[in-house]
Amino acid sequence: MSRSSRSMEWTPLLFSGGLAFFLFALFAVIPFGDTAMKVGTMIHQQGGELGAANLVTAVVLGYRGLDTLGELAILFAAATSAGLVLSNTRQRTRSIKNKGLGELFESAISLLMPLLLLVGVYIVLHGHLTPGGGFQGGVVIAVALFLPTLARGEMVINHHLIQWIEGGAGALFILIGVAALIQGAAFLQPLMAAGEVGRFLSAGTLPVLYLLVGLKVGAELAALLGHLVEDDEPGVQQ
Amino acid sequence: MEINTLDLLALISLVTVATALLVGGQGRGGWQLSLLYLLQLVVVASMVMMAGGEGIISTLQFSTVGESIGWRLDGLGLYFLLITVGTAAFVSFYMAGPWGEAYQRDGGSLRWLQVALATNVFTMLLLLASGDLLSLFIGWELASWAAFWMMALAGGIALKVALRYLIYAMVGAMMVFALIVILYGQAGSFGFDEIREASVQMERGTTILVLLLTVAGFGIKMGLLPFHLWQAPAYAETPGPGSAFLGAISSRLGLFAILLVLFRVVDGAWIELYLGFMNPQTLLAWIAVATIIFPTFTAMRQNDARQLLAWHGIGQGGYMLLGIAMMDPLGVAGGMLHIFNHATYQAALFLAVTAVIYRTQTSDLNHLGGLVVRMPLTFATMLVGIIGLAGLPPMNGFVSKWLVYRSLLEQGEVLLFVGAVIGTLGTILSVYKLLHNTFLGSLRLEHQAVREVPITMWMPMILLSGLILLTGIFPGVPLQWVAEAAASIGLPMPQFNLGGVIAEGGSLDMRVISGVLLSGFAIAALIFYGAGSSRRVNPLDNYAGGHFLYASNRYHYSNNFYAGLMHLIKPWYRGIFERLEQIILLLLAVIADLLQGLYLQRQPGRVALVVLVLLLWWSTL
Amino acid sequence: MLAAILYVGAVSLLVIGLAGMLLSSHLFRMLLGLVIAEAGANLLLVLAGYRWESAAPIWESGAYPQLMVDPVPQAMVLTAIVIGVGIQALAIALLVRIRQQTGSLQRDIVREQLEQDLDLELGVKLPSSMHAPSGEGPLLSGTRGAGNEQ
Amino acid sequence: MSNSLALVIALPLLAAFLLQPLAQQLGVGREQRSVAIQLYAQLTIAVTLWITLMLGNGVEQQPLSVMMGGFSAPMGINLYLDRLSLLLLVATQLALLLLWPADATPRIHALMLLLSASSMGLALSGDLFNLYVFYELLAVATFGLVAANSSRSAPLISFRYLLISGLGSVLALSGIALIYSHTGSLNLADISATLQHGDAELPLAAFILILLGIGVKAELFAVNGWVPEVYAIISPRLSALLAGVVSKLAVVVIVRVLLMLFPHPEAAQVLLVLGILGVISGELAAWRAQDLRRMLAYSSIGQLGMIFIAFSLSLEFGMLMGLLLSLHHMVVKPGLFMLTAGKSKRWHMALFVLFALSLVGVPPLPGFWVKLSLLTGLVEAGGALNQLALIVFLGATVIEASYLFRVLQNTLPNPPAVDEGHLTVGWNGLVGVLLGGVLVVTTLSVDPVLEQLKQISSQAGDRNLLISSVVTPSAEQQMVVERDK
Repeated sequence: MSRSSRSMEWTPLLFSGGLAFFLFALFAVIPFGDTAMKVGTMIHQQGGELGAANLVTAVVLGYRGLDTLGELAILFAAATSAGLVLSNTRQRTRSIKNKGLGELFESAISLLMPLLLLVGVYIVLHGHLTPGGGFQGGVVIAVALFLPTLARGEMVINHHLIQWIEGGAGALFILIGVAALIQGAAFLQPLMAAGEVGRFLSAGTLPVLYLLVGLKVGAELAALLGHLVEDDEPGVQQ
Repeated sequence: MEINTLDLLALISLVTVATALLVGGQGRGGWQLSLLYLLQLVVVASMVMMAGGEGIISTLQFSTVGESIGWRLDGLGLYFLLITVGTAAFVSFYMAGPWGEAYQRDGGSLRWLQVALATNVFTMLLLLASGDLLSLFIGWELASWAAFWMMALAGGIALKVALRYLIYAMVGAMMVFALIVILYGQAGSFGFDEIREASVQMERGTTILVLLLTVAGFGIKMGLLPFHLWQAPAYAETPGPGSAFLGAISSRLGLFAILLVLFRVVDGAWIELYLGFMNPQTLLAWIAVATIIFPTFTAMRQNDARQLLAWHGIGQGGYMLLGIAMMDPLGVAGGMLHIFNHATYQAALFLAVTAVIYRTQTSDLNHLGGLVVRMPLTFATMLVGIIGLAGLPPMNGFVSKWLVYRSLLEQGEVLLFVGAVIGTLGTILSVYKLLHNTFLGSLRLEHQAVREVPITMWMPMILLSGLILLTGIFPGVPLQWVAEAAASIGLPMPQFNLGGVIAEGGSLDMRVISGVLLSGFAIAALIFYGAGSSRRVNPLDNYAGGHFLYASNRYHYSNNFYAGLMHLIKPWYRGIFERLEQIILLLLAVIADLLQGLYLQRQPGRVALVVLVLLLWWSTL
Repeated sequence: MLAAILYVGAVSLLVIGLAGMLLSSHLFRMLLGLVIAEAGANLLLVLAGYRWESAAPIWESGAYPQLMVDPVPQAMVLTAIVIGVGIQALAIALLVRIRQQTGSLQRDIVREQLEQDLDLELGVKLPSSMHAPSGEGPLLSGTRGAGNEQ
Repeated sequence: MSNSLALVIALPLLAAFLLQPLAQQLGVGREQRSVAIQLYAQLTIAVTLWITLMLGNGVEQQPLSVMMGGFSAPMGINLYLDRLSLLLLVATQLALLLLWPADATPRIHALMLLLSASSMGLALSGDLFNLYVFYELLAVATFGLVAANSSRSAPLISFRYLLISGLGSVLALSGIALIYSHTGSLNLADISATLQHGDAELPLAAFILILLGIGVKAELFAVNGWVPEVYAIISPRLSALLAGVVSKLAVVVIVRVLLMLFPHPEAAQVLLVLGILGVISGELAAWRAQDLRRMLAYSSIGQLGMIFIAFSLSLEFGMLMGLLLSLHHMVVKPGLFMLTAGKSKRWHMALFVLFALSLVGVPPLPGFWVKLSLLTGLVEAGGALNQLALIVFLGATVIEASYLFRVLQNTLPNPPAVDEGHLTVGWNGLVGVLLGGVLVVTTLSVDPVLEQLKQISSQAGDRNLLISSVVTPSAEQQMVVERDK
């Protein structure tokens, strides 16, 4: 990089400073901790309408279910795009060249992996009761699935299966929404009785939805990580 | 529904376009087109006979986007239309024969040329018959684009110069667009009468703006200084007779529109307006004089016959505006009459040059000469044409120029008069160059086998020559049409009769002048032939400075004609307008590259950040 | 005071990320800048839902807390984070590919490569500079050849 | 019945999720499989089109607001179908059907389906954050489609696009945070009702942030650095789709947000200034561009600038003019892009000239009537800013004519980087002819079209109608009562 272009670097810095000033000035106007909590209050008042002990879950899967669907679609789009990018002209060398991390890690991971899976599934299943849920649990599941790949340096990711999981979970999510539609209710309207708040079997279809979200997130992330690992071959240049 | 003559004319014009599409490509088959143009001419002539009053209102009226669009042909439009259709008839007849076949052999498409011609005529009809500002603009745009099409047909360099025309024309069209929406804003309507009513109360600033937009917007098409650069190259590169058509009438449309807007659409109060240094009338006159002088002397510098003629076309436009700007009876008559006269001799000259190109494949004045012995009819046409262009009796150009000069002197505008005379001087010098370098001197070896052009080509030329002479001797006929045109926009006209104008300070009767002149010629011819002392020799049978001349060293110096004069002019003429155009474009290009640089940044987020911070700053102010 | 600290923190994260994105000359670091900026924006979103002396919006001992923080921004942030993750993963995939192709992630190097590739693909004559483009303006040149001599 | 509006978004998503597994199950040959998948995808779009048309019947009188999940207005997410979104929706669906990529891999079909779903979501959603989500979905799908291009520079171009877009989403998210803190709501109609009274400063800043965020897709000045690069490499069909339709969706989202949330003159001024900058920079850059693709890309920036200028004018008039310009551009720009594919033929040139003439505004083509109405309106409105806009419009037209017709000099360019096979070149040409036909038909029926658009824009510009049809008065009152307790 030439000297002259270096000397131009002060503009972004200056304007970043300006941006910081203006943003801070803007947010300083807002009464912190006492914002207009209009919708939040309404949801609070509606109380256990959906039967979810965790109100965030009620928002994520109930009130703003369409957002969640969109977000699943984004993950799906990202995974598909990444697959497209990396498989585009890749030489068909699917084997991974690294030698693994050694005996110690392999053993540790084979111990850790079931535990991680368990934790992941627990977080997913209790999403409607406690902080956590499909995304968080899904990430843990993805990591659990991915660790052996890192440690052993060999493929355990079955892309075929993952495609089925990601596609199927997403499709089921929509189909549950459509099921409500068929019953004459609105799209994505929670079905089944809300049940008693706080119980494991409560909140109608919300736990099911969260399970699907968990599966899908786990599958997508595993697929993404898999794609990246498979393709990380610095030697391949055109 | 009753169809009146205007509808009939439009219909025939459309049929002409369709016919051109069908049979325009067949060389001789294209004569049907000439017939159709003749038919149009007959209709127009019948309208001229019955003209007067309100004009002919087309039964075709639209109402779109809440505005009504209508067409009406009155004296002014009729006058221009007569010239348009007449020229088209000559030109299409000229094209249809052997010239067209040769054109197609060279890879041109005669069909599209014919279609373009017919489209031009139709769009001009739309423009000339416009009944409100909206139809005026529509006609204006369509005519501009049709002209572009005709210019660009040949491709290559022609397309390049046509694109240059396009940009000038678009600048003009956008000014006109601004003009019509401003006038609309004043009156709430596009109708002429409504706007005239509203324009009485126009503010001073608005009036000046309207004047400026009218003269500049329409003036671009007319080639008024400083917007003239596009015209000569564009017309010169238009294929063959097409240049005759465009040169004869296309750029006059600008004048038509200026007349229409300034005298018909807008109230005449603008004439008294004082702009701080002079009144608009004087300013127009000075622009006109500048338009006479600069292009005329540029024409003199040209070494290509078509370029030379095309540059003259710009200069002659100046005479028309100059005459009309005087706004007295003689000036108006002269300026308006010059439109017709110019169309006739310009068409004749372009056709003659096209004939020369047809036979010799070149229009380079440095590579021609002596063709008079091979192409006498073409020579005769060009002779008549340049006499008309130079404004000498007994051709029609003399009449109109005389009227303009007369008006200038009567108004006491001595400086303007001197300017116009300088222009005429340049005209005479340069048209002589044209005639001399093409037809006089010794014939070139490579042109020994050249023959006269076929009848389909020389006939229109001779007919046009006859027209130039006849309307020169009997200017009363076209003056009758001019009178109708002037009446329809409320301009004054002098008394006139068949032979010329009856004015207080001294009348002009071309019958007398021509009679005297022709008898002089007759006497000279009698002496020349009667004395019988002349001897016919071979042009090569000649000697100079004691040397005998052979075919290889020619006694005909056409190369670098007027070298001494050019040397004199050179310090005064550095192509300032060309430079100006270059500078503007360069500036624009620099700005454009800077702006494009915004999109080519290595880190495009920078612009976003800067804009964001500036906007936030502005919002918190 | 707490508000000031929190807002300053969030805004700083956002701006530091943006500045990093604009200043660094390595593509991966540009991406990291984006990640940091996103974190800042997410933080701003969460702060929008904070209430003084409130509990988490979770059913506890038979009722939702009387004073609880706004659950909606939390749900939104959850969504925003996942969206961010997806985009970052895709970005890394793109970076892997760029590195395979050009052997570098230096901004200026790849940018030059990009310009050349584009010009080649689109048929722009290569040694052309901005001052002599192949698609020259019709007004800028060529009119002289038409015999319009000065 | 009206609830099934959600299917317009859900069906393409469902189809996208299931596409890859299904494609794997298809045991037939590669070619047949490709055809089958394309048919499957396009059929999905066709079904959404059918649903849209079926539901669109009644919106002439009363806009349709459908709640997701059956919750009441400010709590849940609503989809809002008025005549404007109906028009956009149908245009999008038709464009998708016409411009669907042929001979693509299953992944590309899936991404196209996601793009479709997000476009429809953008046209319909009545919730600020939901708009953001669909907007991001659109972005990610586009990154993938750009990167999938076989061009060597595709990944880098996609990455640069991603960075700009990421920058935009950070800004938009901060803007949403501001708005949410201020109003405690995300529903557009609800926010609109809240913000009707009150000071302007905070909402204005939020508008600027959201504007620059969403403006990325709308090719708004300052965040449109991606445009020339991306359009230079993607296939003509995708260019046509992105420049013609998707950018208009983003514009309409901006206008919705502007009209509904921030009815302050300052917000319109921001739009005007950025629009003018876009026109000037885009048109001049196009004038200096050296190849057809990038020339059209820059020119599209310029035209979107014009659209922004039009929308920034007074509410009723600006809405109509912006809509007119948008629709015109929606027909012409894809047409021009379609003609960049394949070898140039005589009729290609003729069609190119037709589109160019309309873009420049030559009577009697529709472009002329749009410009005429706009300019007369500007003069009638008066004021310095409007006069500036008038001058910018006229100047831009001259430059447009200059570069568009310069193309005739070199005739149409070489085939693009992506060779779409022999059959599909014919299809591209066919779409071009179809769009040309639309232009001609519109020329012949200017008045009825204008009448329709007038009604559409007057409905879309009615804030009170939006508020009353989304937030039911009873719910509003009920809430107030409960809050008072």
